[in-house]
Amino acid sequence: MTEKSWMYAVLEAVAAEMRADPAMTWIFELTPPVASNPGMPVINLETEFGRKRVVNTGIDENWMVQAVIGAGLAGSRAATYIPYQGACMPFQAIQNHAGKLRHMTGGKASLPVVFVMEMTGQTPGFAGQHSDYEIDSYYMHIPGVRTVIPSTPYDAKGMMVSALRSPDPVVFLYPAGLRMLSEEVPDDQYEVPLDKAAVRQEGSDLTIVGSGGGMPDVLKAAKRLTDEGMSVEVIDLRVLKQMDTETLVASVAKTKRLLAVDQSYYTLGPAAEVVARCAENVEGARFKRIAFPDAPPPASPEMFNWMRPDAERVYAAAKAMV
Amino acid sequence: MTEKSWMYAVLEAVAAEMRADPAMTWIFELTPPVASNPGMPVINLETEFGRKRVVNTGIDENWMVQAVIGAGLAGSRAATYIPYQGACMPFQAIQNHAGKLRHMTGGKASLPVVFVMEMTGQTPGFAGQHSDYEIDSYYMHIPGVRTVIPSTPYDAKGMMVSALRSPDPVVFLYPAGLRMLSEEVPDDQYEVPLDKAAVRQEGSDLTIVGSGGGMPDVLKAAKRLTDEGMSVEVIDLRVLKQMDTETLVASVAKTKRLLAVDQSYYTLGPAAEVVARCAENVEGARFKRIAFPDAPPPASPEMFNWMRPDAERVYAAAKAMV
Amino acid sequence: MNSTAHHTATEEGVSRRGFLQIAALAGTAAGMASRAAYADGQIGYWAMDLPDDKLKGMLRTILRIRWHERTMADKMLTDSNYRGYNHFYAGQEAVATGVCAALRNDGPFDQIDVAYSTHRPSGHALAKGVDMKLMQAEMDFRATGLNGGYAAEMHIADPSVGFMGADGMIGPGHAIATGSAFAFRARGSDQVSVVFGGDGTYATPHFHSALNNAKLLDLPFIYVLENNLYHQYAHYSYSCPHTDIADAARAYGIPARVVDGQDVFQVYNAAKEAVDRARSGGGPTFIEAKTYRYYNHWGAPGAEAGKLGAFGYDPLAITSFRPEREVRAWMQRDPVDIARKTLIDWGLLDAAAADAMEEEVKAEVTEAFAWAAEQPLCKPEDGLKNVFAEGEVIPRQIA
Amino acid sequence: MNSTAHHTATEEGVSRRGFLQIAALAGTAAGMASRAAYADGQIGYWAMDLPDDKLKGMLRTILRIRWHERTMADKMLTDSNYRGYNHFYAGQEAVATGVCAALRNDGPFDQIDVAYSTHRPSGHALAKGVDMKLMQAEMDFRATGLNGGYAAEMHIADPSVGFMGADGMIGPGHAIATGSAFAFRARGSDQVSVVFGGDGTYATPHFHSALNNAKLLDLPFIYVLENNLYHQYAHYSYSCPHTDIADAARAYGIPARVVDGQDVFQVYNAAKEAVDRARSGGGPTFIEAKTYRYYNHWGAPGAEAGKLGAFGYDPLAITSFRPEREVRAWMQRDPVDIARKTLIDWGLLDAAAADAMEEEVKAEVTEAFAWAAEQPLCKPEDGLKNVFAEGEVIPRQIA
Ligand SMILES: Cc1ncc(C[n+]2csc(CCOP(=O)(O)OP(=O)(O)O)c2C)c(N)n1
Ligand SMILES: Cc1ncc(C[n+]2csc(CCOP(=O)(O)OP(=O)(O)O)c2C)c(N)n1
Ligand SMILES: [Mg+2]
Ligand SMILES: [Mg+2]
Repeated sequence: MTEKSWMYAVLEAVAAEMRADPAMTWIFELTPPVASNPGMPVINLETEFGRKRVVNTGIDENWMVQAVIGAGLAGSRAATYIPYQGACMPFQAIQNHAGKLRHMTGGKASLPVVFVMEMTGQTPGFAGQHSDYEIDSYYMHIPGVRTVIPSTPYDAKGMMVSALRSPDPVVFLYPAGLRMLSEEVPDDQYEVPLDKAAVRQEGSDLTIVGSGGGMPDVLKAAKRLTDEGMSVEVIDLRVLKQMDTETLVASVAKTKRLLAVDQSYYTLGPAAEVVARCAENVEGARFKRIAFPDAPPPASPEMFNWMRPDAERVYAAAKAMV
Repeated sequence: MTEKSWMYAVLEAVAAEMRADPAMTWIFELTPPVASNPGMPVINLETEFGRKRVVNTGIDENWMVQAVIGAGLAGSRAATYIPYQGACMPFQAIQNHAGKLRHMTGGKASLPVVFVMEMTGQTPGFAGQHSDYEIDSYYMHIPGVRTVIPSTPYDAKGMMVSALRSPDPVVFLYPAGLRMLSEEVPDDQYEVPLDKAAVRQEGSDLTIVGSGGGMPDVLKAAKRLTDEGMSVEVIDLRVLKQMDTETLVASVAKTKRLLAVDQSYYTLGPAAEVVARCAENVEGARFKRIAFPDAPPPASPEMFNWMRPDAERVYAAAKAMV
Repeated sequence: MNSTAHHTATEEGVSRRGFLQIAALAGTAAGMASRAAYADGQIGYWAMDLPDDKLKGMLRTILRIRWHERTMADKMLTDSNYRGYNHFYAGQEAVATGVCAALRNDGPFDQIDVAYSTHRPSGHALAKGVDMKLMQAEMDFRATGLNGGYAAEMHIADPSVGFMGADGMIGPGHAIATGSAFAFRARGSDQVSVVFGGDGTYATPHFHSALNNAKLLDLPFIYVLENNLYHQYAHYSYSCPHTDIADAARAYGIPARVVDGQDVFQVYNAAKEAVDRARSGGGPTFIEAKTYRYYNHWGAPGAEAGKLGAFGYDPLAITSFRPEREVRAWMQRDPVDIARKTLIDWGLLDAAAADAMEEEVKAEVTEAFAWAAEQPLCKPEDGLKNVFAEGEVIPRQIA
Repeated sequence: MNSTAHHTATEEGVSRRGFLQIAALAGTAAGMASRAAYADGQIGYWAMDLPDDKLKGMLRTILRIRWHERTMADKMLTDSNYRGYNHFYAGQEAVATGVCAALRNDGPFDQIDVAYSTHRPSGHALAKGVDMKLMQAEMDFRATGLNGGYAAEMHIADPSVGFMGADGMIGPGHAIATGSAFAFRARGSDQVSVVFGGDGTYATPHFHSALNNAKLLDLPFIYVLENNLYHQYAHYSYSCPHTDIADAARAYGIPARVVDGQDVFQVYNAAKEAVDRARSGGGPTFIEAKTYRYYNHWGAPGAEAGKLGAFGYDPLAITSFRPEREVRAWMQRDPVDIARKTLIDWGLLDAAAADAMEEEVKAEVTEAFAWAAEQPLCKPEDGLKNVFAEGEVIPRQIA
């Protein structure tokens, strides 16, 4: 057990699976599968497993995803790391092929594959195409893929192990804004389920639901609210498809107040689904969402930072509800 | 004023705009821009405007959309008709370019373009990739495009005129299941706004919200409910982005019961946004969604028809609520 | 030399080449073979060396595909209870047959070659070894069909024979097929991945992705482009600046052949060369088969029960029809006739034996359709299965 | 012949060709021009015929780009208040300059040529005529910047000079640029659409789409591929099987040229030929300019204030660095030097005049940075504007 970064924890999971399965492959483009961590051996999939299994391609994310689909159909476990700039290039291949093949073939096709989809670090200054945080929604509506969005290194490793071992295709969202997070992560392989939300903090006055890159801000706001005496329940979605309705509904049935927070755009962000599921199942509760406005992220840090639903915004929204 | 089909009404709008603007272009692939209607002249954009302006391309929907973006940036109004099979091929171009260019350039780029996106006819038997009804969600989360989904020939013509005259890029969803609908449609050009839902029927017991290809079933169910004495308010969304919150909230504030119906998959279908907006703004109401389950459409008519939220399902859901 | 004598000879292992020397003496060997059969001087005439049963098996496969097509067309035109639809393959049978004859079609899944198909899959499926009865039940939406009624024509798949599936989309299949080839190379297998695609695939962005990556990574990948001159209702010159699409592949440094797609043996020769190259680590090959479909793009409009082919009006074409004379001209060079005549020339069978084979095939097809029609329909609730490997999704259409 | 005399001659309209005859007598005309300048025998040496001010303007443009780059690098390395970032273009200046010199850069929007840029846009922008001050304010996120602070480097755009915009994505820009060319042809305009792209664009699916459709529709489209050998941290041989990417374009039947991207006049010659072809309805052209960037992919890691170029360590490269010797070797063939020496050879200016021009440019750049730094920051709420042509979106981050 050592304190590890998100990426180190994830590549540790991948390397162990690749050692155990000589057929497994990894395709990357500009992000070499390399990670280091103080006191730990450097992980470098390319040098460890060689260029037949670990391939550095040209700028063609659509091919990367389709190659992984083809490898999976041929019986090889396979994964690819798609940089955020290309995260919607392979959209059709996941929507119309990966997500449908098992069902369309009446169960004859199996896709033991993982698409690691980087999400931007939401770095101010990069503007429209490099600071956006929107792909959670697109990849959440697709049936037949398990879309997950771990927000801690521990979950990231455990969910990567589960994803690689799953016979279902997994869209593994990596909010790159979390790259600096680190925490204690076991050295051995372990699984975190691909269908359970996590209750990060229990409480009875208000349920706050967030996910992925938004979690640090949600937790920060919750801490401040708790310090001020509010009893806040915090849920980290972790899984977008299939969303864990039970955990959400149980919480809102208790607190009767739901604040759902998205870093994604407001319209049809994951929070819309969170609110809708709870509204269908809990009567007499109050509901509120905050999210990035329905506008692309502008370059100027002044504009961009003002538009993010950050800890301050979460805090204010919670205060307005309780 | 003549009774016209959906496609005739739409191409009538397009032809008139192209006559008035010699720079305007149309790109198609397998669906020639041709329509006929009893007692009316045949419309054929290709023969009327020639192959320099009206182009039949190869199977490359991504290029078709990008070509239209480039034409728009160069100052030419342009439109393309994307067949349903290719409706997600150009997803990235609309998501990362069409929808963002005006904002990313601080208003310097203008895109007076229309992407007609065919949605399947949901014909039973065609299975996974040819009977699905899912793109409304994908194109609804994108900021900066106006995503509309007219459900009648009258609205289709009027919204096409507005779309072609709009300086904003418009994703114009065409649920091909409506191709047999016809109604009285004026011969002259007229505009239907790109930001207003339509109240199809007023009532006080229950609000039913539907859109696009689902409207005929919603109206059929509403008629039966009305005949049986229920006072049903029916709203046709018409516009997915930007969604007309006001009309929705006013209705639910009155009826205190909302049934939102999607032909799209349940998770993060447009109905999630409908419920979420109303739940945020109306207290003490009851909410329910029905939708296609989170599964691709199977081929067998027995399975497929059972899974569709048809008039019977809408009726039953309404009865369960009131 | 009569067919019985010949049959015995084959069983005794007389090679095709050996036989041909005899046939050549009789002066008929190449007489009725297709015009273009020897056109490409560099290509080895591998079919000559095949055992008789393999050669006759190719004719039988062509006939099986053909009669499946014709029976289906007749069903669609005459039986109002019949619900299946089809993208007809008739006219192109020699391509699927010649290619699959060069592949490894049985054995454990991790040793067989795989083939990816298109929206026009029935010929590829039968050639690759898919069971006709199961396939037909699937096309008729039956619970006991090949894919339990989930797939119907456009998504039939049977990985157990390496038939990786039809695909209703144009483009992605090619890139996906390179992914299987990538997996084979990564795990040190000598399997080969083949994709069938039409001339319509040329314009797709995936064309570039598939060829470029196959070349860069030297993948055991074979792109079989069936150039039947039309993508839906547009001639391929609307979407492609090349006369031979093979030239586009050559630009990547990929060996490419243009073959007469109506002559199964010429197709086989090119496929055999490609498979040998791929298995030995020599990388990808592109084969362009010039061919033609006898029916319209989809379904049976313009066809007549009991007759082969469809002419003229197709409501889906709206404004553009293939010239009837073009269809009839291509039907003069029919893959069934060419294969049959070649085998008769070569003395493998006589007309009577060929007729007998055709009758056997017809009976088999009739039986397959009859069997399929008796199969149970699907249970509605099963639509919620197979979304994920385990469990079912929730019936959200129900309040 | 001294520079003053020459200056007068130009004002009097002596053509370049005329001047060259004199220069040739002096035996120096081609002496110092780049090695490859005349390599492609078929290409006309159009630059010879240009008026002096145009030729000197090219040197000035190169210098403006170069000093903008250097000043920016120094700012990033020394001024902690400076917030701009950059994908440096230094080393490639001759490409943008030579191409844009062949374009129509002012006039009404419906008559000028358009150029689409990349994630590495500053050189293209300045060469196309974008105002340096406004651009610099934009790069520094100012409300009065070229794009009001919404764009910053990766999305700067100024349609009024035909600079259609930087684009942070690799691939789509090329297809979009063909769309503008399509519009020009459809409306009967003689405008030309140019796209700049790196070697990295070759592997994108859009490469095929752009070239195929440009050829099929004979579009007035020019693809300028700046092959600087690397896409991010990978050599182009990782993504492309060709030595000359131009060969890929030739396969479509598109005329293609490989030029020395360090020699502005050679680039100009190829561009002039391409523009003439496009304007006269002759269709697309592909130009591959072999070139090199002096800095790392992004930002200024490895650079030193006051010095040109960056060597070695780049944290983003993780495991793969460009060899320092390769960088230094390319810096020996610097586009500034080549342009300057050629013009001196040709007698357009002497070293003193060239130095004076460089000083003028430096002053201009310094002033642009100073002006930009004084501009107001953006108002946060303005982020809600410009989503649609009219109105604002709702601030959903606020409860
Ligand atoms: C991405 C995509 N766009 C459009 C279609 C509609 N479509 C189905 S088949 C077809 C033509 C295919 O032509 P070709 O590849 O030549 O095959 P053929 O039908 O001739 O066998 C088209 C355009 C599709 N299936 N997928
Ligand atoms: C679709 C997409 N994938 C990945 C990236 C990340 N990316 C930014 S620049 C770049 C390399 C581009 O190389 P090249 O085209 O040669 O241009 P250069 O940087 O050399 O000027 C990459 C991969 C991107 N911007 N877009
Ligand atoms: Mg075809
Ligand atoms: Mg490069």
